[in-house]
Amino acid sequence: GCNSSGGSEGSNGGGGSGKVIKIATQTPLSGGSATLGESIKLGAQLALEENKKKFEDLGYKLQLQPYDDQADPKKGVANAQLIGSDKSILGVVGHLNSGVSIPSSEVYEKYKVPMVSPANTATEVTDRGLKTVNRIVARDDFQGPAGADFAINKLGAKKIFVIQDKTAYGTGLADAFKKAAEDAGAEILGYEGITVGEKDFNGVLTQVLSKKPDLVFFGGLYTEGGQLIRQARDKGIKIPFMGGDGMDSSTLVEIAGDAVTDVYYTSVAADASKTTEGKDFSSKYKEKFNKNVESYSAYGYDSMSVLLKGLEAAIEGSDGDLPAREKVAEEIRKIQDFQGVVTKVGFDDIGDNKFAKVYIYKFSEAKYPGVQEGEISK
Amino acid sequence: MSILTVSNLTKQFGGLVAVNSVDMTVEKGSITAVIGPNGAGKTTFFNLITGVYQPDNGNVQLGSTSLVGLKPHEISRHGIARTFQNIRLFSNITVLENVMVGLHKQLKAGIVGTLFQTKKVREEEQRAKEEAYHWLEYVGLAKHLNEDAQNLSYGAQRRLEIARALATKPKLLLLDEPAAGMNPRETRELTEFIHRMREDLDVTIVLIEHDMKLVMQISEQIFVLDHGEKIAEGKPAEIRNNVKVIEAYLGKSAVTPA
Amino acid sequence: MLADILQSLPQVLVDGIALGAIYAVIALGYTMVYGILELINFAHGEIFMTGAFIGVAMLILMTGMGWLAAMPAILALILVLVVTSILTGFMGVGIERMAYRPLRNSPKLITLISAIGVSFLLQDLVRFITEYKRGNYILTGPSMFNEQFSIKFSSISSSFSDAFFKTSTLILIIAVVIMMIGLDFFVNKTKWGMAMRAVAQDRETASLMSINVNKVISLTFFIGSALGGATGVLFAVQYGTIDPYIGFILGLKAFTAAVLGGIGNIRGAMAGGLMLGILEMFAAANLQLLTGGIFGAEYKDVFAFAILIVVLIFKPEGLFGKAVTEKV
Amino acid sequence: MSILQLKDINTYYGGIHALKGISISVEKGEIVTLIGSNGAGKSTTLKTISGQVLPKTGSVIYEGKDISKQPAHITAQTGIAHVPEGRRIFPRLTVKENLEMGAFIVKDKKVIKERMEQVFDYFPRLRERLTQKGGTMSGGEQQMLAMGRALMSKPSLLLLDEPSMGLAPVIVEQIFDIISDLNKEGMTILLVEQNAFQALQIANRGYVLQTGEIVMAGQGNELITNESVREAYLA
Amino acid sequence: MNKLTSKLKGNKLAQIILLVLYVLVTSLSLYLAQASVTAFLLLLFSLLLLYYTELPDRLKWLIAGVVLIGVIPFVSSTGPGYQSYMEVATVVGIYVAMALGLNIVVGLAGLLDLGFVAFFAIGAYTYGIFATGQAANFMPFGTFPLSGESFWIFILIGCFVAALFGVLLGIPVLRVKGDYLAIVTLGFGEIIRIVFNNLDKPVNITNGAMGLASVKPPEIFGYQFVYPNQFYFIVLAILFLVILAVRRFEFSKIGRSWKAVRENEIAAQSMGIHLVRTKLLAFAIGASFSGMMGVVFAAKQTFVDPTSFTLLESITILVMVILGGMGSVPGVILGAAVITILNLQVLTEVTNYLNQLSLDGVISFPEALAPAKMQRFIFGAILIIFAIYRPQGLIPSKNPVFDEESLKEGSKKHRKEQITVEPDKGFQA
Ligand SMILES: Nc1ncnc2c1ncn2[C@@H]1O[C@H](COP(=O)(O)OP(=O)(O)OP(=O)(O)O)[C@@H](O)[C@H]1O
Ligand SMILES: Nc1ncnc2c1ncn2[C@@H]1O[C@H](COP(=O)(O)OP(=O)(O)OP(=O)(O)O)[C@@H](O)[C@H]1O
Ligand SMILES: CC(C)C[C@H](N)C(=O)O
Ligand SMILES: [Mg+2]
Ligand SMILES: [Mg+2]
Repeated sequence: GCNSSGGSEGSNGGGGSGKVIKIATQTPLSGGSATLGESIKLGAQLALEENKKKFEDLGYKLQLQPYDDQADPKKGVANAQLIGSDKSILGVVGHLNSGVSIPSSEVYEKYKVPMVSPANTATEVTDRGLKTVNRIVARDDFQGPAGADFAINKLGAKKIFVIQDKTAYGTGLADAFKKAAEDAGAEILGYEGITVGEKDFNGVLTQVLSKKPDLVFFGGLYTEGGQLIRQARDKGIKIPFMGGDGMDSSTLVEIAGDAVTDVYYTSVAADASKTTEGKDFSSKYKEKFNKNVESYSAYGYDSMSVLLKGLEAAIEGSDGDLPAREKVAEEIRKIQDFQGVVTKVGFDDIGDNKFAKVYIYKFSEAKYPGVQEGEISK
Repeated sequence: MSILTVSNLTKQFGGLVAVNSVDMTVEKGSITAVIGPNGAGKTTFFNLITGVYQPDNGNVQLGSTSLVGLKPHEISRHGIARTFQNIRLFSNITVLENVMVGLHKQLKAGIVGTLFQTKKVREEEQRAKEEAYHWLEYVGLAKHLNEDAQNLSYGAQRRLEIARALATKPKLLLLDEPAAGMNPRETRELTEFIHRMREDLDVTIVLIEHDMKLVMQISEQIFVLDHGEKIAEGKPAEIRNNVKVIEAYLGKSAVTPA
Repeated sequence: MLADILQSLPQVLVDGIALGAIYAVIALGYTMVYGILELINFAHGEIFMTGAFIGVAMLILMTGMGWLAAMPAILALILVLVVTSILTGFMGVGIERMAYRPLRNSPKLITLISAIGVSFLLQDLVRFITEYKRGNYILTGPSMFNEQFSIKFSSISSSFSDAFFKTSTLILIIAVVIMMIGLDFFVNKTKWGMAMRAVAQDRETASLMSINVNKVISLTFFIGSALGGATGVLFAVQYGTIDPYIGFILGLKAFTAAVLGGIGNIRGAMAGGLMLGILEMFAAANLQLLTGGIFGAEYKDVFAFAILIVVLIFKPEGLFGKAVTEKV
Repeated sequence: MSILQLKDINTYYGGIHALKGISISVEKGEIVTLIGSNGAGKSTTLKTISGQVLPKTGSVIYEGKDISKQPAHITAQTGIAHVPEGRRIFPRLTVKENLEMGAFIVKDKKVIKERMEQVFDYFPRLRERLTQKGGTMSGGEQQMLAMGRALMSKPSLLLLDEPSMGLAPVIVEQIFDIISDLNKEGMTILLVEQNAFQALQIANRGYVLQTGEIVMAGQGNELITNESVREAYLA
Repeated sequence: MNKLTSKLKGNKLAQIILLVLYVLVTSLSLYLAQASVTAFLLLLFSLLLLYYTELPDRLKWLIAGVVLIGVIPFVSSTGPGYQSYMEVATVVGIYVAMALGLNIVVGLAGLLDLGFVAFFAIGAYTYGIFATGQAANFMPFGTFPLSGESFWIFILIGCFVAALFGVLLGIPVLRVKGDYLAIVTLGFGEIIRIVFNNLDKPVNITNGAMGLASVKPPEIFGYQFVYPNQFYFIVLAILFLVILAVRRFEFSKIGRSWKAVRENEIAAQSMGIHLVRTKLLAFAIGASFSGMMGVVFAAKQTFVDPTSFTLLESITILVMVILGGMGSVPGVILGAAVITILNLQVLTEVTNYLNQLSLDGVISFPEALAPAKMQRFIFGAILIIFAIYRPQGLIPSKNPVFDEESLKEGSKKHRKEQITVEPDKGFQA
């Protein structure tokens, strides 16, 4: 088509000590999952600040530009427009929620702004084949089956009840799980939806009670998950529960209390405390922000690092000008073996990380994080 | 020739029979009064005629068409207009617009015409304004045309209700206590006005009123309701001397009017 | 299919009544304020939510000081209920003073805007305080009354299953019943109750009857908000976890319940609340069965709203509302 | 001694100057009537006395006390009962409850019962309709209820705003009889009427109001015979 | 100051000069200081000033047109803020149209509607389903997605489908009144949202919670509309038509019957107004504006999912109407603009700014009080303040003023036509 917005590259504010390059983060900084969103932002901030020096030497001034998507697609898109039209922004780290990523990335694609997601698992994020969209974590069609495999083969579940929260993420994960479980020969006794924001899930649990499955899988986030588990236990439902990366939060344990025992969850985030790089990162993070790392802090960090690596490559040969966004996106997609603090990164042709892994944890007491039970790579 | 024929009209509210088998015939072009004690069922009777309430039994006939089962707006289209005992104006719109609403059913503009403001629609609208203004002149409210209806004084509001009713070009006009809240002089003016309406507009008038001076002066026929039943009908002179009516309604003093 | 439904019915009823009881008391707050000011007090859900936070904060505090262990739990709960309802009661009075009273003679709907404003304000205020103090605004209280019971419906007839519930459910239901009976008595049998109804219908004339209108309105807000706050505490005990946004969804449902019962009508609010709770629970548990798997629990609100709409079509004044045919 | 005195009252509705320096006095045991055409300010005068609107300047002295800044509900407790224009009964309270509202400050149930009986003596129709909702009563019935409700507080000063409006002649007659009776029993009455002739007949004194000002005052029978009053209001 | 305003009053030339001067200054400052939100807002403010001038209506429209079509896009076009300003303006336009639609229902016809966003959703999904591959799931014929050229027809289709739903909603709803109506419409809104969220089974119509991605952008003669500055003109054109329509309806027989029904149903009926038809028409027309904008929204976002259509959204639109001034077209426009800009631009910009400051270590907030999190608080406070200080709305609705002289002439005709007796003095006290 006819690109009427292009035109004048214009002079950008900047000036002084080289051109300003901004990298945006877009995550929920307010609302229900602000803690996770904040942790991604802080992780990214850390990476950016560590790289400042390097870029200054190249003649650019790096700046972080955090946006709050409020976990709301509409807000995400509106912000994406702002990001797209700010010519000095050359990349985005985000989002937390696939539901926000999917529409926002349509805008990024339009403006050719590369995005690296530290947390999105929904298949549709990359399946649309957008040139600008990348992620460093595993997909739900990897995570779901991994969970199903574990549930059936390790836990011996034959009759499974699936509950999901009717969000883009919850549906995607639950569907993937369900399909894999069915393929593996398990019987799905029920497939039900709950409403986000509500606190009483006894209706659905009554169904669980009367159908007598030997495992319940929940596709959704920890707030509803914790409540669901707690109420199930109150009803005398003692069977194991399982969930996805949405359950990977200390708040789950807070909400569910002792009821959390015998709950399993798959996660796409590695436990940073397992490796020395991870430990270093955690202490740096703690020192700088006076906060403990959350599951996605390090992924925020790694996403930013990958992004900056691509940027660096794009800068080569741009003669002190701002590199074109397309170029940055291309360079990012080209990355094949980047070693981050928690994950190795190599993108395939649609932007998925070939080295992404799924981890399986179990709560055997009311303590976060759970005990790692398995680690699965492609 | 009779214009309104009511037969065996009955309405109950719970156990209370508000209107009980009432028969009534109103002559075309006449002025008729309905009187009776408070709670006798007069207003209810009007409500039954205008479709605000549905009768439990009986028939209301305007000319040769039965009005039973019709909605108020349909009855209005058949040519009956009314005023209300408790004034019901469109309080927050202007006096002129109140009357223009009365012209509603004569205006032909539809959605499309309105959207495109066709010449026809524009002309019609202009005519409507003029006609509404004319009715305001007719009742003496012309200078208030741009005021909100709610800001009019009580008497003026009553007049506006009449103007609005007249705008619908009724064959039959029902007035529910038009003189309430007016002082004797205003009442006298109203009396003249009602007469003039009949002359000018070729309209049949039925009114409910407690002001006996007005009723006796103006009406050709009087019906008396009590406890929902018709207890008397006749010419003013007859009613004035009807013992039942005196006892139930007029009281002793009315026998010797001031 | 019918057998399956019957089987789970006892459980559905118990859960439905518990949830419905909460709807019912919040609905009372809506109904009372509506009855007197014809205002949908959007902030009422937030008052409920604030009550829940105050209650949990107190419980946490008491646990910290070792009081909770030292006194019988039920006594602690009563103490918390009383203190919370007094606090939220005054809060309601304060809100009316500042945000509604100045608008008393303005168009009705503008007060709605003010109410929405108050609602947002409170959400963020509570969020801020909790987050500031605890680093996370999702608050989980000490667990209380968690003993589990079951009623052996199966011994009545084998077509029923047993119903499971916690002590807190029982406490919740008892407390709610007491509140409702008390309120019903107050409004219908006492002079101040009658004054409330009179003020609701015609403020100016009520003042001619020696009634201090402002006082009556304050009283109404006090009672409604106190009930709301107390329900918040009960909610927190029953469900364990609260966040600043619970007021919105619950308030919405409760308001629906109030309308279902006939808004402005106290008994209607109670009945509407219970009915909505049971309906929702029933739908969540059985829609899948009833529709052969086409619609599931996610349609429970559709089901509830559809019933609401149907009820209102046939009885536009709500279940308990009296059809007031306008005297013309 | 004057039970009520209005001194140079000015009352406004927003920008509308409704009462322009009105002075009125009512002696104990009198019936005083205010007449005047639509919008003259009669109702406003009563509202100013009962505290529903506050005068901008001037004072209302009731039994020696200035009550011009006193809110309506306090004034109502001191023995002034106001039967408002348009009746204003509580539509969704029953007849009985409406009457009870009239005796809101009375604590003693027995007293309330007694007074209710007295009201029924005046208005037997109300007894028949005890449980009917006020709003569904006919206009005349509502007027009776409104007066009955006011009597429930055993006022020493009764303000009546067009009590005959919309009533059947026989009831109007009754109402005026009742007003006279009440007065004979010692009640002071300030009566606003469009029905000037009848009002002046039972009144001791009368004031004529015109666009917010008192244009004439005098004995009841004087005013009836006054030429300009006849011209303007009696016709 | 007072002197100045009184001098200005009546002096049209001075008003024009000042206005033009104002537009010039703000335009220039926007042109020069590129990313200045303040300048942008000040420029928009000129439209409000324009409203308050005493210029003839036609001239006002002309000036507004010039500012909206020419000045604003042009002077903001050179800088990096361009697309984001256009985005804000586009969204404002969408909300203005919706608020105007709701204003018909609530402000003119007096029917409180808390589920209005449903019609927006219906419009959005109507286009979304057919402009993605989604329709292929249940349509046995045709090839999907339809091309972007179908967008233009879909504006009309969205308009009609929404209107149809407006009527469908209206039919059952008409029996209930007042706040009962509010809750029924709320229920309707929720039902629509939940159904859209779940209609991925048994047949996948809406793709459920995953939403519809990659909706085809509008296209005409091979020219694609992708960027906000392009959508700006689409929205502007529709908005122009909507305002025109609203104006015409408001002062027509139809508008009067809405107001009559709002003021007093029984009296309206006895004037021959068909209650049901009048209310349904209000629902349908109100809904149709939303439906059209829904289509635009879907095309602009290129993504539709149910989370855009929550109750909060309905409430926000209602806030725009009431805050702006119920029944007042300029008021509602202003209300919608203020709320949208506040939400989208001012609060975001302010929080971004504060965020930047705290990133740079200039100031520090306690975590919980981070500006990003206080948006609701600020919004709530603003609502209360507005409500208390402008209880009639920002621009209260005004009744039309008729010119008595011109009517006097015309009314003579009627006198001759119908009335034989000279009725002049008569019934006047
Ligand atoms: N909607 C209603 N519900 C119950 N009762 C009603 C209703 N409308 C009227 N009534 C009763 O029916 C009777 C007749 O009332 P109606 O209003 O017709 O009397 P009326 O003759 O007009 O009296 P008035 O002269 O006082 O206006 C009254 O007793 C009244 O209480
Ligand atoms: N609430 C109000 N707001 C504004 N103006 C009012 C209000 N009430 C009365 N007025 C105006 O004050 C003036 C006096 O009104 P008032 O009601 O006292 O007259 P009145 O003598 O009782 O007339 P009526 O015989 O019609 O009852 C009138 O011009 C009226 O329009
Ligand atoms: C935080 C996570 C639950 C996010 C989720 N993986 C998503 O894609 O939406
Ligand atoms: Mg009557
Ligand atoms: Mg008066």
